[in-house]
Amino acid sequence: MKNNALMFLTLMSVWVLLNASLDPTLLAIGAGVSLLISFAFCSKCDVISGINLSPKAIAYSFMFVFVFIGELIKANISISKRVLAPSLPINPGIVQVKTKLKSKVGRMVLANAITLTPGTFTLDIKGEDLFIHWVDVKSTDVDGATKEIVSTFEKYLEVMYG
Amino acid sequence: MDKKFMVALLVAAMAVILFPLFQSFEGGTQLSELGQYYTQNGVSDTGATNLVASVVVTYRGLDTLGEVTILFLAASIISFFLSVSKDDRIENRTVMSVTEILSTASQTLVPIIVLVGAYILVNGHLTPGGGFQGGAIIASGTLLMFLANPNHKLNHTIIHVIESTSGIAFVAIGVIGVLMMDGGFLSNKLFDLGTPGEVISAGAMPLINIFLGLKVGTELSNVLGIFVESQNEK
Amino acid sequence: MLTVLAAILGIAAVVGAYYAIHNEKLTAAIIASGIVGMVSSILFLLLAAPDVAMTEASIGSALTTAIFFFTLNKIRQTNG
Amino acid sequence: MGDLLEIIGGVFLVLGSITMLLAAIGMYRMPDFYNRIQVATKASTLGLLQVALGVGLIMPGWAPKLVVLFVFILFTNPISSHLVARAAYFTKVPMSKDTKIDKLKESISKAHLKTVKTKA
Repeated sequence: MKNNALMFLTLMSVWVLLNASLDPTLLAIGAGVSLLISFAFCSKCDVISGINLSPKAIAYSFMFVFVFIGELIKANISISKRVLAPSLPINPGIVQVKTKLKSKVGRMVLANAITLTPGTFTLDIKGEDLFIHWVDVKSTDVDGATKEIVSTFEKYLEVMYG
Repeated sequence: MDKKFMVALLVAAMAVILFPLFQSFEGGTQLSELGQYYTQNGVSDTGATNLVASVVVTYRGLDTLGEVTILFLAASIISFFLSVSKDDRIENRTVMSVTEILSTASQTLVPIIVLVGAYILVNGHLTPGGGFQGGAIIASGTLLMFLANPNHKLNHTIIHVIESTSGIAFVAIGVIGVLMMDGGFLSNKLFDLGTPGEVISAGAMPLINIFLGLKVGTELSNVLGIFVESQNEK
Repeated sequence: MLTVLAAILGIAAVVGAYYAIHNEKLTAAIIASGIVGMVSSILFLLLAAPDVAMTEASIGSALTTAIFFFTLNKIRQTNG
Repeated sequence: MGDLLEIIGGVFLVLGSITMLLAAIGMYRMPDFYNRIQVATKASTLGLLQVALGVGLIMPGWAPKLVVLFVFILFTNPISSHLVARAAYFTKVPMSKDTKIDKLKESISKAHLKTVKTKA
């Protein structure tokens, strides 16, 4: 039930943003459609329930967004340096890292964040093991790679999704 | 005769035939008579700001009915040839496991894609879009559902009910237009035309768009479902 | 400018179609035909037909590609 | 005010295009598929976001729709690239000779193939 309610709220906000108006008729139609979809397509969904809605978690979400955007820009600067350097300094490899996150959403966000940040790319995920293609391998063992890649985001995501 | 030479000869002949046409082409400097009528009277006739939708749904509504019929026929033929009876299904199938990321993300993405489809349906008479477009987007949401879970069971009963109901409703609106109003088939003077640009306007057009979209969406989803299920045949 | 862009996209569509017909690998051919759908959807958008572009994008490049892949898989199953 | 917004929006559009150009150069220069998709994903995501931001500044009326687009791009782009790369790995697309280590190969097993009940 909580899942359906959260899904309804998400869909409703998407609807309002898409229409860009607060016309009561549109809102009523949107509410009907969102209600229908949230019950028809969300019978088993446990995605949104993983989100922690405490004030601390919300504050951490904002911090995460800023950290993430910073990392995204850094990623592009480093990758453009690599691409434009005549010698093409790459040192690729696939490493294994471990995450402490238990919820599925948390792991998904972590995998996406890793994909979009400097030189790392989530190739496969199996439970708590992530296999990451790294353009510039700095450490080949699990702990070292985990420290390099995962820990930047994990401390925020742990609070957000538990 | 060399085959390539024949092809080249054919292409050259086509070029010679088409060149005068190409040379005399002047681009669309002036609208045709019909186009002029639509652009001048479209909004006041139908109350819809999206002219394309008003042509598709109202002026040439009968053609749209034909298109929907063709789609229905295609879906029926596919389900006739490809549907797998319960006895023919294999017990167990070995498949590549779907990554956790996709199955998690699809739970939020599928509802949002379907919502966008609904948005395009509802606003079909105001902004670019309409029944076919919204239906196709809803069906692509179904496709994502199948990609995330290849063994998802589509509820065929509900889909058939929605499909038949919306099809009947679509034809019913058309027939009511003929019987009660002077507008002819699929007349949208069934309801008040309202102010162009508002959600509830353009007479019966939003309703027709929604039924059309539901029909197209469920039909395409059904086709996809049959294709996926036919993978499990012995 | 628009003409140049439209010409480039049209050439891309033709090349994609040629590739789709003449490729030995069926999977590559299917992907190429999906690319044709995508390119022509952008072309429709440039020619001021967003309605058609929307339909083409979802049907031409998503649904038909997927259905082709399902069919290919089925053919491979039945042929062993 | 409107002029200023338009100029900033234009700057973002140009930045986005440059990012995309870098993605294209990277696609050309990188040695194997996995490195290419790395460059393509990051640069195309940031490039698209910059272009969307630029459009939002030039056309403030479109801003709400662009917010949806933002979130959608951030969600779907990495996921689709992940899927493509994963499919490539399991269909054995070759890696460049420089690749130092492949931990996934060691752990790859029958766990990736699962048997599912298909009979209703």
